[in-house]
Amino acid sequence: MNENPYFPNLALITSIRDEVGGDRAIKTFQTRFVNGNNFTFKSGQCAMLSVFGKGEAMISISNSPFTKDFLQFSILKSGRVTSALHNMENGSIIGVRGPYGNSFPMEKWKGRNLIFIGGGIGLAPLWSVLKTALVNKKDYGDLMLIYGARTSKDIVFKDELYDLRSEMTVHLSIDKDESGWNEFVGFVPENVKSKVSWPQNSIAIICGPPIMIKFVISTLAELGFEDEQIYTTVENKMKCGIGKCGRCSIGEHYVCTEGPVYSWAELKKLPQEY
Amino acid sequence: MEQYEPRIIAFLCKWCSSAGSDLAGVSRMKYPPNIIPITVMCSGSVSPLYVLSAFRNGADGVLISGCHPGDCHYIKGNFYARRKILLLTELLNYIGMDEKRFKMSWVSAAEGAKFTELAKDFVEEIRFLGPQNKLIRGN
Amino acid sequence: MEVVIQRDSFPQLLEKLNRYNIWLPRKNGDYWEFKLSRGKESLDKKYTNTKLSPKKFVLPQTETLFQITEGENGKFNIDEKQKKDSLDIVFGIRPCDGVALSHLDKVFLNSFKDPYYSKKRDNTVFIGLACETPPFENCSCTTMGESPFSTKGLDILLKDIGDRYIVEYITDKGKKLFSGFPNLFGKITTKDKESLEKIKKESNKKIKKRVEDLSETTKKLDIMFDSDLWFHESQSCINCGICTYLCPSCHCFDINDEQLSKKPLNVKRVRTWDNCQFPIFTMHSSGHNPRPDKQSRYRRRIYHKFSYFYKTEGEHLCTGCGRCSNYCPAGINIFETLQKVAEYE
Amino acid sequence: MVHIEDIKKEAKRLLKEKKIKYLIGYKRGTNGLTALPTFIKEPEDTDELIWEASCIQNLSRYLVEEKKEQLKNKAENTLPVGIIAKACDTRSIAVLLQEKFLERKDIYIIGVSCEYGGVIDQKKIKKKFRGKKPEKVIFDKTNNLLIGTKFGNIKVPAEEILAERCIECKSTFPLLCDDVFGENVKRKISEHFNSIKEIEELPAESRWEFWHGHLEKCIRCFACRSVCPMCFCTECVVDPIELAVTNESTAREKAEKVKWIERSTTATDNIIFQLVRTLHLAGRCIDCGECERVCPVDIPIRLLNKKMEKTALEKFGYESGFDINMPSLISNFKDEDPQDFIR
Repeated sequence: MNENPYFPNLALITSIRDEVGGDRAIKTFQTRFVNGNNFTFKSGQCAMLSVFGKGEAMISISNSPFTKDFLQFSILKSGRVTSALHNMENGSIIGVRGPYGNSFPMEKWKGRNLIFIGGGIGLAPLWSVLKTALVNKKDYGDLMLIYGARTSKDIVFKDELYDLRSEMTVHLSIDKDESGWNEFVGFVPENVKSKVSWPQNSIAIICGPPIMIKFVISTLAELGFEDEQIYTTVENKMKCGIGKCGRCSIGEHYVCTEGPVYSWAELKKLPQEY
Repeated sequence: MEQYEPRIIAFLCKWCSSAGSDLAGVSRMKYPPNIIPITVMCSGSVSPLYVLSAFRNGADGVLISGCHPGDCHYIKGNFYARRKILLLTELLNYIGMDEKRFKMSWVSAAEGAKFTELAKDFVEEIRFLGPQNKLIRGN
Repeated sequence: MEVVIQRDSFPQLLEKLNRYNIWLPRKNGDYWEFKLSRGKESLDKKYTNTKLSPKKFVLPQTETLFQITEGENGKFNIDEKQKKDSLDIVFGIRPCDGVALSHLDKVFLNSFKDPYYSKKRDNTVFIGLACETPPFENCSCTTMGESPFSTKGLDILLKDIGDRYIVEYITDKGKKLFSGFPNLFGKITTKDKESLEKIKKESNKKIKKRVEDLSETTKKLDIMFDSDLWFHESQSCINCGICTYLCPSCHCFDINDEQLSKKPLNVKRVRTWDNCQFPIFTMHSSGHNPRPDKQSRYRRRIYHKFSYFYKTEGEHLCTGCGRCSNYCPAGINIFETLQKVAEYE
Repeated sequence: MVHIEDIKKEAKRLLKEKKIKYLIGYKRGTNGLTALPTFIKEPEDTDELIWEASCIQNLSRYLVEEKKEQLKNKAENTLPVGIIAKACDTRSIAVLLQEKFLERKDIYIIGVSCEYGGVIDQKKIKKKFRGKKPEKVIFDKTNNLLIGTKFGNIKVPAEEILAERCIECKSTFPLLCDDVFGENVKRKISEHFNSIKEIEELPAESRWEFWHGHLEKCIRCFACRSVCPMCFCTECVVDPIELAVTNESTAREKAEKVKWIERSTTATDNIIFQLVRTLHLAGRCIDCGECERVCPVDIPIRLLNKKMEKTALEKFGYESGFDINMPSLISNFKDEDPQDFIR
């Protein structure tokens, strides 16, 4: 790997899967470096993807570190770079640098129940930690996923979610009722309230839009979760990824280096600028 | 030595000037290939920013052409253009850009000959001036 | 180590160094800036300080990181442009700006060493010029715990004692630069030392301390994030970038791709200065903005300089040069804000 | 003569009777002679108001900020905002009203006539009074200024320290006022458009050198844009990303935003930025000179706008800032508009 931290390593897109269509389309990409092996990373870390001519975007890695032959990114079409990524084909070349940021403290969680709570594209960062937990299933207590999307069409990883039910509890929700939907209807925090009843010895890991995170945290607090039992990932705009350019800062932290994973106990102490 | 070939961006209104240039084409009146036409809906829709952007991207000259006064498909678009373009002309001249590099004309759908003549003159004028090197991007 | 050079010998020194790029402060209209030397010159006695800080020597406003070109069948070639190998010598850095260089070092040379910054830093010799009088009314290095004779961040410091300069070598790089021409330099005498002491004392006296106790400010910042002081202090702010672009310590930047041609793709990845006072600085792609108003942006600037940086690096990210306050279109004075924070109850 | 005590009294009354939400005015600066903007809510704070030749800023920019905040928060404006405005400042308010960006009922204008004077140019003062700190500037009726310093009064011809725009001022008396202080007097120091004559007479190549040399220095701090009351767009062509993004903006809108210029501060892109700004201000700029005053690298931006002002007047008989019912320069035309430049 190049010593220059700004240097994008060339990577080949090896697979593209459509998750969600429409205006807010989501696709899942797998990439492999052109020269040499993938970098090693931990669950929760991010990578800076470049589309040459368009720029860079920080995306969380959504596969488990145990799958070593590719890096996986699930990307919501949102701006200049992500739109360009959505226009790419199998075999296209992009730039990847990283991995950046801290990771989920999975060692610390051993012996605890894990509750994953996600909304929309927020399932992507959770997916990596969830898959890792499944590999070492015996290290943890009960596993549960609570995931919500706007409509049934906006649910990502549909097939995999179906398969997942054989290994752990999965609760899905959509915002408004649809015919043929026989799971929870309503917002994620409400679903959390109705499904979670065992704060003791549990860890809740949240990822989703900022407003959802906020409400889920207060719901969990009501249910009796301690601040140290709640983890979330924070997203801010990033450019350098290495704690210099200044824009992802929250207080004295740079999300790209000290974040993106925070326990609510830690995040609470920082200014709420995210 | 190879002859210098100027590049001229021409913003032509769809209803008159663009049709005029087409007429020149089908009538076998040859106008120089140095003119790169861009059809716009109306000369009034040409933002001064388009002109600056054309220069920035390497145009040696820029032409804006619309319908004759009174003939505008949108009634008065070309009158608005007239004001805007005069302001732009004065400003470009004021900062020392060669005013000859920027032109406006009225060409109707029937004036293929006028368009051809105009294009030829403009190309020769720019050929004489040489490449535009003042507003080139990256400089 | 200290030696002495006669003021009259200064042009000769420049001549001996002429194979390098020599930058001297020169007046451009109403303000001073660093310009390439035209040969035999002296340091202008009237020189105050440059309006734009010398950070451009190590962090230029616009800098190409590398160029990406598309080769055959979709392959890309990335050319890391690092052409700078020649030595730049900058004369007339005021000690406050030297201190700022030491701040930038902390940002760019720590973990994830920045190769562009580091190369420029290595290939530039910064020669300071101590202030016998504060150049501006808002000068206040002493507030920040520095002095008009500070040597931080510099390679050499010149101290003007009238008809001669006392030359203090700070780094080996500085020492090496002048080592080739010993006959231009003399030994420092007791008299020189005495006049220096006198000037130093005078100079320190002339600089007003603008904040009584800065440690109090830093302490108070911990408890006043939600204070309405930020609203009042920033009410006249107009969201321009003067304070940060002129600041010698501010270093936030942006990275963008600039297309030179589409097919085959030819792109420059460019780093440019950016600015925490612009609303778009922190705006997410969704339109959500963590710092949506000028009050939170102004607060960010003060906190970054006097609380956050202090927590992580043990120093204030401010040198007291006063540029932000001298040139603020709305007349916002950073020292007044700091004093108000210190007095906050 | 304008007496500050009268202004204070009126301001106090307005605040006491809750006629205005708050007052934007000037207070004593801490950094030399320049006055600072102040925002007064409480009647008793009106004592800090000042009125003198150092009240340089065009405070109507803050009306624009207030309006933008309101639009963002979708708040109803209940009380008008009071503002102390010089003649030129009222002309900028007039343009904002003409363009329907502001509503007349939302502002309360306390106009102050500059009478025989105007405001000082800080740079000129600095040069003229090197070492001596001017403390007070008084105008007499003979185009001379009396400058009070520690060393006594000094008499200086107006053009030596007045801001350039004041020397060329069309009228020193404010318009559209709810209250007005000072007299309506005629005074003339210099011909209109005198300042751009010198440049206009240069040969084209020298004009290019002049402007290229200046605009090359631009550091894109956007202070000119930020200080300008007419630059109220939520989105500017030079911004690298769209500012007007909301939750509803589609990815396509965001991705396809045209990059007219790059963020690199190349001379070409600096020039295009300033040209676009100048054109956008044609027929709108009322020559308050703020852009030039704030420019940290001393680009004579005012002279660009002045050229457009001159063109508008000479070619279209249009003058901005005097009539709020007139259609604006480029949203209008006349049959007899010049067209001899068109082939």
